[in-house]
Amino acid sequence: MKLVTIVIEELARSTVERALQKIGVHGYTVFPVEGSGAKGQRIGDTPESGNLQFQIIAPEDRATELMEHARKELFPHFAVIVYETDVRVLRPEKF
Amino acid sequence: MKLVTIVIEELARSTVERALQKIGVHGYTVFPVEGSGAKGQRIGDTPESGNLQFQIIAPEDRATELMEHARKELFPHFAVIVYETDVRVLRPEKF
Amino acid sequence: MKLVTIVIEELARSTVERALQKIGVHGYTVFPVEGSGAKGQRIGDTPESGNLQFQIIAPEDRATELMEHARKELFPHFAVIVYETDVRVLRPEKF
Amino acid sequence: MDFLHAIQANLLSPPILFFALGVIAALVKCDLKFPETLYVTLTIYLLVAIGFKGGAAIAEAGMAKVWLPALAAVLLGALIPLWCYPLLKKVFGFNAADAAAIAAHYGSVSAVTFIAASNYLKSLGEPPEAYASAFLAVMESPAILIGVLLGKRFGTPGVSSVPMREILHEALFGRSIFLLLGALAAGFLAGKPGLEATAGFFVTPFQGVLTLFLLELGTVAGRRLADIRQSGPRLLIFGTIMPVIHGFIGTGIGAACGLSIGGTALMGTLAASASYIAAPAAMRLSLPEANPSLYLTASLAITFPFNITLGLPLYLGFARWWISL
Amino acid sequence: MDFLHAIQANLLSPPILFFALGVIAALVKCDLKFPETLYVTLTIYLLVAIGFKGGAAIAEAGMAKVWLPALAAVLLGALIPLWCYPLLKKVFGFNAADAAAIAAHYGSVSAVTFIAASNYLKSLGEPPEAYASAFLAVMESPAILIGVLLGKRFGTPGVSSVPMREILHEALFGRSIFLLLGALAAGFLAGKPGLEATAGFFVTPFQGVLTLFLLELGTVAGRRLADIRQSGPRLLIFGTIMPVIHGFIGTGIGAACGLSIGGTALMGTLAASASYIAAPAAMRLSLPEANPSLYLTASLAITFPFNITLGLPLYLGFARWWISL
Amino acid sequence: MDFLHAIQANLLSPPILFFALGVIAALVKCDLKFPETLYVTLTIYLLVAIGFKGGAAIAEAGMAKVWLPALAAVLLGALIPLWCYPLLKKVFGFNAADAAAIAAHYGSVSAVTFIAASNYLKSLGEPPEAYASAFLAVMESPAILIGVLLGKRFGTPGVSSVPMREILHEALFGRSIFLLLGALAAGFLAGKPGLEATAGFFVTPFQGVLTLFLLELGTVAGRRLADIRQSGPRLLIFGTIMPVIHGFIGTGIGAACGLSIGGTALMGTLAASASYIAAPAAMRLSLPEANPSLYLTASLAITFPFNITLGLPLYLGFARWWISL
Ligand SMILES: Nc1ncnc2c1ncn2[C@@H]1O[C@H](COP(=O)(O)O)[C@@H](O)[C@H]1O
Ligand SMILES: Nc1ncnc2c1ncn2[C@@H]1O[C@H](COP(=O)(O)O)[C@@H](O)[C@H]1O
Ligand SMILES: Nc1ncnc2c1ncn2[C@@H]1O[C@H](COP(=O)(O)O)[C@@H](O)[C@H]1O
Ligand code: NA
Ligand code: NA
Ligand code: NA
Repeated sequence: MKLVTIVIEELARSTVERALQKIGVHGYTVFPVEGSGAKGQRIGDTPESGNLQFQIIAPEDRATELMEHARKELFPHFAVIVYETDVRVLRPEKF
Repeated sequence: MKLVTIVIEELARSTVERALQKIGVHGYTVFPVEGSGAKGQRIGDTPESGNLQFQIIAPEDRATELMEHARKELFPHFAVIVYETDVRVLRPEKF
Repeated sequence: MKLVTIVIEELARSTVERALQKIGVHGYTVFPVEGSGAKGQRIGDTPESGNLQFQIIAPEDRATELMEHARKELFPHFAVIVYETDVRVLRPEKF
Repeated sequence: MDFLHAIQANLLSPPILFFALGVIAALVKCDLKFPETLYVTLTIYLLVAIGFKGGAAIAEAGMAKVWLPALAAVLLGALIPLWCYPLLKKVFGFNAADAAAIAAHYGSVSAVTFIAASNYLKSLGEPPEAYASAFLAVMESPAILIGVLLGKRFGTPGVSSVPMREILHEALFGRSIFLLLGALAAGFLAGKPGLEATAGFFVTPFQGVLTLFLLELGTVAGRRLADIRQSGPRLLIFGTIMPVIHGFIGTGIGAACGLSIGGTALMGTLAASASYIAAPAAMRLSLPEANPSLYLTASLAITFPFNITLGLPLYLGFARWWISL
Repeated sequence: MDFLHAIQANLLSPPILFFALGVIAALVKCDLKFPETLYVTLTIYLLVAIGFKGGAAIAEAGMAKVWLPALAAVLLGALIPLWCYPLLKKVFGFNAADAAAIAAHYGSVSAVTFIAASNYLKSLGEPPEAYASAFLAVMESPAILIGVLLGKRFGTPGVSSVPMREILHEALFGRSIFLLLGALAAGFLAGKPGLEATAGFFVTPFQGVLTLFLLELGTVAGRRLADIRQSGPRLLIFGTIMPVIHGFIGTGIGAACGLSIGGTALMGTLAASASYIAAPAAMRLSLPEANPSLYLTASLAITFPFNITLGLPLYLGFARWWISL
Repeated sequence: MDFLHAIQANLLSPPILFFALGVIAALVKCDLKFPETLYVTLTIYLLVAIGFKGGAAIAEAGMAKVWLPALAAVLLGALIPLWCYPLLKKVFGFNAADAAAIAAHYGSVSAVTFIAASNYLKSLGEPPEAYASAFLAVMESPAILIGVLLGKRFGTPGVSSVPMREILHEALFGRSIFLLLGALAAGFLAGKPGLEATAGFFVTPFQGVLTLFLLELGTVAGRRLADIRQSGPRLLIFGTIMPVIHGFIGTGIGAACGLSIGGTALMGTLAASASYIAAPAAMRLSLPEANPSLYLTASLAITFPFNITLGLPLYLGFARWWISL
């Protein structure tokens, strides 16, 4: 099982949520973060400079699909990074 | 060394903390998150719909024990997921 | 590629940021957490008892350097833990 | 005629209008999300303000006037779950844990409903006794304890053994109960001079803060409206009929204790209201096997809106009737 | 002479002083970070308060007086992007998406600029019509819609296809627009008694809250000052010249609609102001190919400070001139 | 007799009652956790309000009256660490870093203690000079700088070399110092009209907000009470004796500067108070080798409660005695 992490600007929230729905991912966890990267600092003093971290657990194939989608739809327009970790979940049938 | 992550509803906080204490886990990190899953959306507009992410670093055996406990005591009643990742820690004797 | 996680007291924020800059790490993600450990509970009721989680993605050598630096400069004075995870990133050239 | 006018006056008051606005925001999926911090902060403010003012009022009025209706309130709160529980189980078909949890919510009380009722009654020239928040304060815990005992006694045994000590602690020192009782005590000790010194914060902006909070609570309730459909008509029926019955009984008791029309209506409102802060937290700890979406939907998405719109004028009508007897 | 005095009175008012303090905090890198929650909360408060008071004022004045200038405001908001877009593209050399996004920001409006202007005008004895927040409320959306249409029509096709339904939803039900329009409606229904009941919260502390908010906004703007240098002089020129032109046109229209001097100056201020809450959120969703640091820097770090310091006295001057014609 | 009455008046004031309530909440482990955001927000509000009012008062009174006691305050703040440091090291047995850090805290000041003292003195009919917040503002930094220098000079060398530039920056532009000085300057520029325009926010609810904040601070202090036991009796002794000594010296200096009884008592309170916002942040950055639980426990869990309960009446007594000389 894979854990896909997406760190992305807050105003892209509904864009990401739409993408998740399209791919058929219904479970995810998300929380506000601050960050710094190639596109500058995201200090979160206003929603416009806010940052979110999405965490999605999914089987390998769906995780790959999600990352491909992110590469195509999110990378061109948003301050975003995406990475993947191996995890062992309880109740794998749930994901 | 293992990192056990538990995402669970906010009102279960003291229940989880009691469980950690019982198993003998004294170190953990926790923060509020939002989430979506089989039991619906947890948007955190009130404590009742809030969500927490616990992160616990522990040696393999204790991590397994913790996950077993979660399976038995938390899964039946709460909106919760549990997963495990391999980590390399500095000062392993600390955990 | 490695994901280095540092959980450390909030008042050490500028100390960590200075360290990251010195080592040449420009990208990181950070968010407030609560925690419990050998140095007591960090409940975050005030900035003095607040806790931060830094997450830094970096190539293996820089990750090692960062962890060495943490061991020398942060461990003696602060309530802090540091650990490392393997991750697969999109656009590895970015990090 | 008079009743319709009373309803209209209520529906056009700022708190109710903003509650409606919040519900609409949720229904049209406006991204109006209030931070949880704001929710917690406004709750603290409202509880502290109402408790503090109530305590100062008790100091003015003297315990002699307060103890009888307060005792009646305690008893009423403790008794309500005893008839709600069998009703929920036998007539409405809920299982033991769910029935016990819902019963606890309806025996306990809602501070915001209480505040809305006080405002409403004042605006119609029927101000309740100023020390009435004492009734609110003492009515929160008893039903929660009774509910937990019912659930433990009749529910599936062996499940999740939370020590009784912790359950008691939650029921007696839960956030909202502690704040209310503590502020009441502080108000009692500080008395009128203390209240005057802080009136610019606890009194002047109070109604407006309530209005803002109801906007937020409207979004919260609105998001849970969809759950009503899922949980079927039985919640809807229970959540609108029981308040009326409890309101009728509560006003009867208020009148019997010699309260004013406003105080009597307020006692009825307390009986009719269902907790949505203290009780959910206590139930999730003590009766985790009960389904939280049932009791939250019932108290927050059904009974709360019902009470603050139609309920308040109704309970005022009941109060007038009982006192006219 | 009079103009210099008007500028000075403005610069020494608490909101402007605290805005400057916030900018300084950012420049000296003081670790004065306001929590995002506080920013969101203060925004909600200001929008609700201004909307509610405006709605109550409309109920007083009657729609007959309001509709004409409100209609003019809508048209003005919708038209501004139509000349800003070609200008930004041809003269200032921005690409289609960026030009459309910036144009939308300048056609839309800034609630905080509006509030600062109202305070300023009142303090100089030229109070605008109390129902003027209606103009603010109706002027937020039109330009956003026009801007998105321009960007979609002339921008690179095929990129990120957000359904039109969602774009409309964001433009019409975005947080700030919904709050403003909703509070306006609530104020209209609640009327003067509703306003009086909540004045201790929506009126008494209003100016002070604005002052605190401007401290925060100063830190936000101050942190973005460095971006001005990066984006070159063209943003600086656009962001200070266009407000003056729009202010001149807006005051002309205000005068033509028969508004008072204060109301006319306020209409000019609205035209001159650029949105920094509703428009950025809508653009990031609908035109993600546009560079957000351009429009945020322009509206927040250039036009906003310009308007609240030099702009306000200027637009008052314009208003006096038009009305004296 | 008079002294007992003064203590009682203080203990029954709303801020102190709510502080006690907060301590109780922590002791009975009530889950009353205030969000950190609320703590930060209330701190900002209190600092800005006190600074702004003080600045307006200086504008009224003129610098001629302010400079002498302000200068005395600066010197007092800078000198206190110079005798605390050897005392802490030699008599109380702390190591160099800890001694320097604690000394810095006691030379610096606590804004909330200052506010509580002002309220208390006003309520007893001994209002301090309105411009006294200037003393508060200038007294925060000096001791912090001296403390850091002491720690660097006598502490273990080679450890964690934070550039001196950053240390200075933190001591001079730390959040609380910047807010206080900045608001003071803004108040000075805005003057009385500026204060009047914002009084509904900065004055009317002030005492009530302080009361709420002390509830929160009570929970914070209460949670640290357990640390007192761990750190042994020496902290308890230092944290209750030194305030009395500093209060005595401070009132002497206030009287020598010709301040009123209220102003003199306030100067004593400032000397007696220990910082718990600015100093901890600066020390954690500049002297990370010092143990934070020592200085936080001393200033927040020992000296703060001591000062606001028993200290205030005591320093008022000192002030009366010095002035009667
Ligand atoms: N090396 C990194 N490690 C961790 N997080 C990063 C890193 N680089 C970027 N980020 C996060 O991703 C966001 C967008 O990155 P960027 O597009 O590079 O500005 C930043 O605001 C950070 O939160
Ligand atoms: N696939 C997933 N990936 C990440 N987090 C999840 C996933 N599924 C559930 N969660 C989190 O776990 C919580 C409880 O899940 P559930 O019991 O399925 O509703 C949710 O509110 C999410 O925060
Ligand atoms: N075993 C653990 N698992 C996860 N987080 C931990 C653990 N131990 C400590 N921490 C975190 O690291 C911080 C500092 O730890 P300590 O120095 O042990 O007090 C704590 O406040 C926790 O947030
Ligand atoms: Na009830
Ligand atoms: Na405009
Ligand atoms: Na001091």
